[in-house]
Amino acid sequence: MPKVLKIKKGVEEGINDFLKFLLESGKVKGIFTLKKTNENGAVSYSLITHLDELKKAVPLFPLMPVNAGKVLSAFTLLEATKDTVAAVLRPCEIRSFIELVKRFQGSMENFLLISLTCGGVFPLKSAVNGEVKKLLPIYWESIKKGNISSNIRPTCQTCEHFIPYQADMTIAIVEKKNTDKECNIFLNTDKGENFAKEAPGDIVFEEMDTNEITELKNKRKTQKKKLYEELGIEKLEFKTLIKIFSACLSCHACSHACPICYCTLCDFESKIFEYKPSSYNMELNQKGGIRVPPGTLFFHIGRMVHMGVSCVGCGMCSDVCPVNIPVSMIFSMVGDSLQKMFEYLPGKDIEESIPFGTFKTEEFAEIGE
Amino acid sequence: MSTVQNEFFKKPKKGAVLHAEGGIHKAILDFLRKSLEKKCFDALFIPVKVHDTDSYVWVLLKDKSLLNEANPLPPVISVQGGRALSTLTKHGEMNLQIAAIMRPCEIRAVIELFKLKQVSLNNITLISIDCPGAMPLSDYISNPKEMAKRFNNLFETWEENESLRPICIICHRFSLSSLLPSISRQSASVELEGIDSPASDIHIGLVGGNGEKIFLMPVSSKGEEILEKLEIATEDSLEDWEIKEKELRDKKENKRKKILQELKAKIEGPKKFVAVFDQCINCHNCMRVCPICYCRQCYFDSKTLRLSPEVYLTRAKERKSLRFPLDTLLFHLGRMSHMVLSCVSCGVCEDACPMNIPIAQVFCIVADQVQKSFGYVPGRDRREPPPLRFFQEDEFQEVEMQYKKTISREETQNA
Amino acid sequence: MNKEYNPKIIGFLCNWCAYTGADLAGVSRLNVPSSLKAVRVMCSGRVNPLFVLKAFLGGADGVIIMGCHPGDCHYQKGNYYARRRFVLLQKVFETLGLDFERLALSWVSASEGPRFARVTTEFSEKIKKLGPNPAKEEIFL
Amino acid sequence: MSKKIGVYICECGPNIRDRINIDEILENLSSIEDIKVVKKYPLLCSNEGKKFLADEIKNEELTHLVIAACSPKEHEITFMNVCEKAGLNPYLFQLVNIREQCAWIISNKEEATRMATKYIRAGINRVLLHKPLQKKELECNPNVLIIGGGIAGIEASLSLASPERKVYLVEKTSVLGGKVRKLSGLLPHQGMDLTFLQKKIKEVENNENIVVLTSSEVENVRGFFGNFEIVIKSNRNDLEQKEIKVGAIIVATGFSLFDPKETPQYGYGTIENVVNALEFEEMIASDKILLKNGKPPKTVALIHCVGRKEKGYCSKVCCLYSLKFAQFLKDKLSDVNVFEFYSDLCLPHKSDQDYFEEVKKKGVNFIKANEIQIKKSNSNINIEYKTITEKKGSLSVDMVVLSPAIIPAENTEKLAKILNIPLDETGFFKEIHEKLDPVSTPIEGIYIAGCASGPKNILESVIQSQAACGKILSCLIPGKKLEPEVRVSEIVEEFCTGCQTCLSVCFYSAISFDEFKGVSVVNEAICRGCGNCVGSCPSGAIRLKHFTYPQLYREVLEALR
Repeated sequence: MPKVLKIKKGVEEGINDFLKFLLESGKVKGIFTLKKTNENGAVSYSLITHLDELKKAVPLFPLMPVNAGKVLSAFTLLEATKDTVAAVLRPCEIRSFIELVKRFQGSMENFLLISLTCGGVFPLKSAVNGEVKKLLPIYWESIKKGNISSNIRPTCQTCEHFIPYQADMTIAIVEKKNTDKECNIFLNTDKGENFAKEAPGDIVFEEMDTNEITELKNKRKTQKKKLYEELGIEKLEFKTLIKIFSACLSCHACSHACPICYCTLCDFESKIFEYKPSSYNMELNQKGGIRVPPGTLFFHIGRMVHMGVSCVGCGMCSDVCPVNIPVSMIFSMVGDSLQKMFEYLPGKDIEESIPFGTFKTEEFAEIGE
Repeated sequence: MSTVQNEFFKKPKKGAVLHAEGGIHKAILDFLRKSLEKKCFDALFIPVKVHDTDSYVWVLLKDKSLLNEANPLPPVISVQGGRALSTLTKHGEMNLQIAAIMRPCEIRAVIELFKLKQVSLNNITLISIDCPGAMPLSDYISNPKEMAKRFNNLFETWEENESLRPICIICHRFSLSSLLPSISRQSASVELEGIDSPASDIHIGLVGGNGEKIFLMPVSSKGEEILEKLEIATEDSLEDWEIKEKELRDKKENKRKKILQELKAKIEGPKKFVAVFDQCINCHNCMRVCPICYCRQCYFDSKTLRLSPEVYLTRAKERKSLRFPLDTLLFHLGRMSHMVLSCVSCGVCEDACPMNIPIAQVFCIVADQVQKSFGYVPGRDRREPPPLRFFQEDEFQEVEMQYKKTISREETQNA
Repeated sequence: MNKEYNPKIIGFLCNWCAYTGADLAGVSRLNVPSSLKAVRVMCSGRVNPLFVLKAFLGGADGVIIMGCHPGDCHYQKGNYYARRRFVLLQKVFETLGLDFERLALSWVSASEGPRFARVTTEFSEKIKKLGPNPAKEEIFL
Repeated sequence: MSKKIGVYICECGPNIRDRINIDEILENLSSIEDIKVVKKYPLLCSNEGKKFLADEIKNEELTHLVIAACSPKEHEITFMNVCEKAGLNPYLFQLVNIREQCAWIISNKEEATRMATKYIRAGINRVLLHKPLQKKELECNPNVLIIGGGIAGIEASLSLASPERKVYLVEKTSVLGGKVRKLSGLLPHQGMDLTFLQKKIKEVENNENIVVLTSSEVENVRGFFGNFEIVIKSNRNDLEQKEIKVGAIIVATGFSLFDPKETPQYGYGTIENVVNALEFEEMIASDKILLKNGKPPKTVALIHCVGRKEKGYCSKVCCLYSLKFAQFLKDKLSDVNVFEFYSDLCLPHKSDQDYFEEVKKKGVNFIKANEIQIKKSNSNINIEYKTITEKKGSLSVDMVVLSPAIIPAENTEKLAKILNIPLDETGFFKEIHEKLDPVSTPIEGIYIAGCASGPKNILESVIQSQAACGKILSCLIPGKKLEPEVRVSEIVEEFCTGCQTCLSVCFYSAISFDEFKGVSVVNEAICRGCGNCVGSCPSGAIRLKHFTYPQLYREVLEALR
């Protein structure tokens, strides 16, 4: 039976106490977590090293200003951190961090990974007009009821991987009804246990409430179907694709917000894919017209080919799209089918090698015969 | 150094007044269609509506039937025309004569990119239009029909309209005047022989036409030739347009002064300035949609800025906490220093910002100041070199530190 | 579909097996559809999915990758990777509702001239049935 | 300098002339810019043809050459040589195949002509993107490392060693001779004499060009064909290490014997007087065929195929040496009964059949049996078995000789890792092709000989080591430089993100990672130019020379015209 650190306080207060303990006790030198940046509810990731600043920390705040996996990668790109640092991440953020580490874009050494059973986050836009503040109470209400909170990002509404995979600790949220009375932190690893020693609250043995979780999973499954239909992507075809991406500015914001797109210079922004006059001429003669900048669909499908197997469906791409293309929904849909095919769940296991780096001689034998 | 002169030369006194029964859009498209038929051009570069959607994309077209869905002046700026034209021509021109029709701010971006060798204009004829502004991209996306309606009303009244983008409300370069070289070109380095170097070749005036007529005027000699070839007589007076344009410009300039003042007050001082950007998530969209930011790989995205975890931790310890992603402000200020002299205030950066940071307006304030002090109006003149490409020995001496005297005094003391 | 329609098919042929097999088909004067335009690569593993995608969006009615039979790769294992990348792209196509039947992968050894002729003919016929690639006309790609 | 392309269409006798309208093509092409000349010629691969081309290149001062003729498989090299002689970089040339894959497969002449035009246009547009590639020359080290001092290794050392070629013979035991040295003798019908081995070992020891390193093992191998760097560790003490440089490696690590203990039904190790073949060989050699109690055996059972089922392959040599044992027993001990329990007889060589008959005549009993169970019964050993006709039988003997399967030598896996060469499913080293290329491995410059690649008799082992030597002697010639492939991959450093995907897909370990720069690096001497890394790189940071993206995509574009 798993060990749980139980703090007799509301979950938000409780986790802050725990973080305070980590920093005070000197068990960690710094804490990566969300911090208020202003009063209308904008938050940003910060590496907090001092208790005063920790007061402004809002680890569970339902916004994702940037995928923290990308942040941790930037933090450890040159080398692993020598001092221990705690990081509070959402499951999809840990997964993207792991995918990046697999690609040598960072190191997990000396990190204490704290995650939560994730209730999803609101679209970034809702932080702009302070709307998010109004939404918060509703959010926690619906989480207590084990429902999908309305107004959270479509991607989150349909996410089935809200239980973290490789976290040392998991803050129980979605499957706990009494989040406003107690804060339950599951200690998944020995590392987690060590760090929880002498922490406020008491260690108990408790199972995670699996029914609640499976229930929510199912709710999200059904929501997925619903949203696919609403967006008209459940049954795609060439014409609909053109339609969906018609508004694309080829600003490539999606790929730059994507934690998996780690390339220094994206293949699709390199000189090699820039049209030369001859290519324009040819296409113009063939079709009588050509869209400029060209290659919108090529970029998006090409990007799927590059990162689809590792897409964790974190939803950042949709959040930053200036023309509201449901990028994330489409990419995670493609990602799902690719990942099923390769029996690969991105970010689940650091040991599992990326489908491109390996193969099985016996697989897909029917193809090519 | 002397400030910008507001007189312009070679502003066409006469042009062709075309009647627009079917609305100005139709009139413009008819003109363009004709120019294709008469083989003045082999192809047009113009925004076209993607079939059964409300999105406009730039299309290089030969096939006239595509003109039916084209819109020379769509309600929004999706991709900035300058950026579009540079993707089309940066690797050299095609063996085609192309006419590109754009908003003034887009034309000016084209000219800046032309100076930066990102656009080739050899086979390109630039046609500019009076611009009533554009709708915010996100508003349009969420409610295209309504926004389109509001936009089209503008053509009669030309009254500024709150649903326009803020940057458009204060735009005083909506017409030809911003596309003509000034007499005192502030360049020592270029010789002025045959100074036929306006930004656009043909201009289409709409102001003062009340949506019933359009004013077609040749600007460059190239433009003249084309109109001749089209057998369009340019004998009509342009007075209606001229007067209304001037009137509107003055009105807008006043408004602009007022609003910029208020805005300035809002952002001045480090605290306020930081507050403006504190929501920035470092997505760099502003840079990616910006026509002037033409670098394949932005310096601020390059890994050269990466440091080791220790450095970050020490930095964090010094200020009790360190925000990630890092250096958001460095990025904006850095980008500013790179492109602000060429900033044409087209506002696409603001349109693209997922956090609704009034970035175009902030850049506009700075651009105003900097460009004034260099007497530079980006994109008004094909031959005017970017200010940092040359210098004059006697300029800006006022900024030099006056240390000589003090030193000499000490010297005398020592003596 | 009218008889005249002769699809445009791109074939990426690996130098050691498929390309030699194709030559053999020629030497033995077999009938190979004129719709196929062969592009020689050293190994099917060289074929980046983006090639295929670009060819497809460029208006190719069909794209076929041909390499050595599994286990016979001149470079040991290249074709296994080729296969992975192929199924990946095919899956993406399938999920996006693009006709993935326009993409094919086939193993042809240096001695299999007849197989080369058969595979290419069958594929060409299949493409004819599918008709022209919609991407050919589309200007808003 | 402006480009001057020469396009030459070969009529190939009637082959192309009759099936393609060459003149029409010449017509179409002449319009293309950059083209200096377009000509046809009866037979370009003929000596006159080659001379004609050479002159054209010189006189027309061509910068690029396109030849439309047969398959590159036929004459690419031929024409590349012509270019080189005529002073044109051979990689600024493109051979367009309008014969095999055009003229010969399309019966309709118009169609074929259209197709040919397309191919040639593609060729022209491609060649414009070609870069001149420079041949590289590598100094190579003629010395050879031979791993394993058995008969195969010894044979190889002797055939390779010469004043300008040092041979390093590494043997992990303290003596040379391998398993053969343990044998009592060869097969009688092959001439019993084993002293040849001693002679050869002497020769090796006296040969100043052979460095014998006994009680040593290969610890690490770096480099590539022509330039391997080897670390050899003494297994007497770990600190004793030796660095040597060689150009090629022969793996002759031989075999081990299957341990009959794994198949308890044979009672090996538990029942007295149950011995394995090698132990019995020693008995014969020392001329002491005795039971534990010192008495000579009265009834001896020779059991074949011990571990064959478990291993799944026939070990080839057991049948014959079991016959040898039988003959020995019969000759040395009067009134001994010998029983051969076999399941299939393997008598591969021409003289073997007679030998078998001869032994049979001596009164040896052959029992085709399976499901053999060996049990202790008071003073004797009891053998229960089932004949192929499912008849149960049992037999009481006082000595049992087992013929265990031949299995890979221990540490074979470790060595395979060190050398980066594959093993097959049976655990032996894998040849590139069992029949057509039996001594080569995927790694150029590393060869296998003898039982390292599977059960073999002495004859076959010797043949193999001589074959391996042949390979080496023919390509690793002292003083001669190596010309590695030039159409190889190269990393574009500014695009490389350091994800190291390429490392994981390269079978030749030609790519390494530069920790300092944080980018991958291709060792052009090892790279074979398959381009698998290019296909795998998401950042487009790898370029395969002569098969670059623009070059290939150009061909695709032309095809879609």
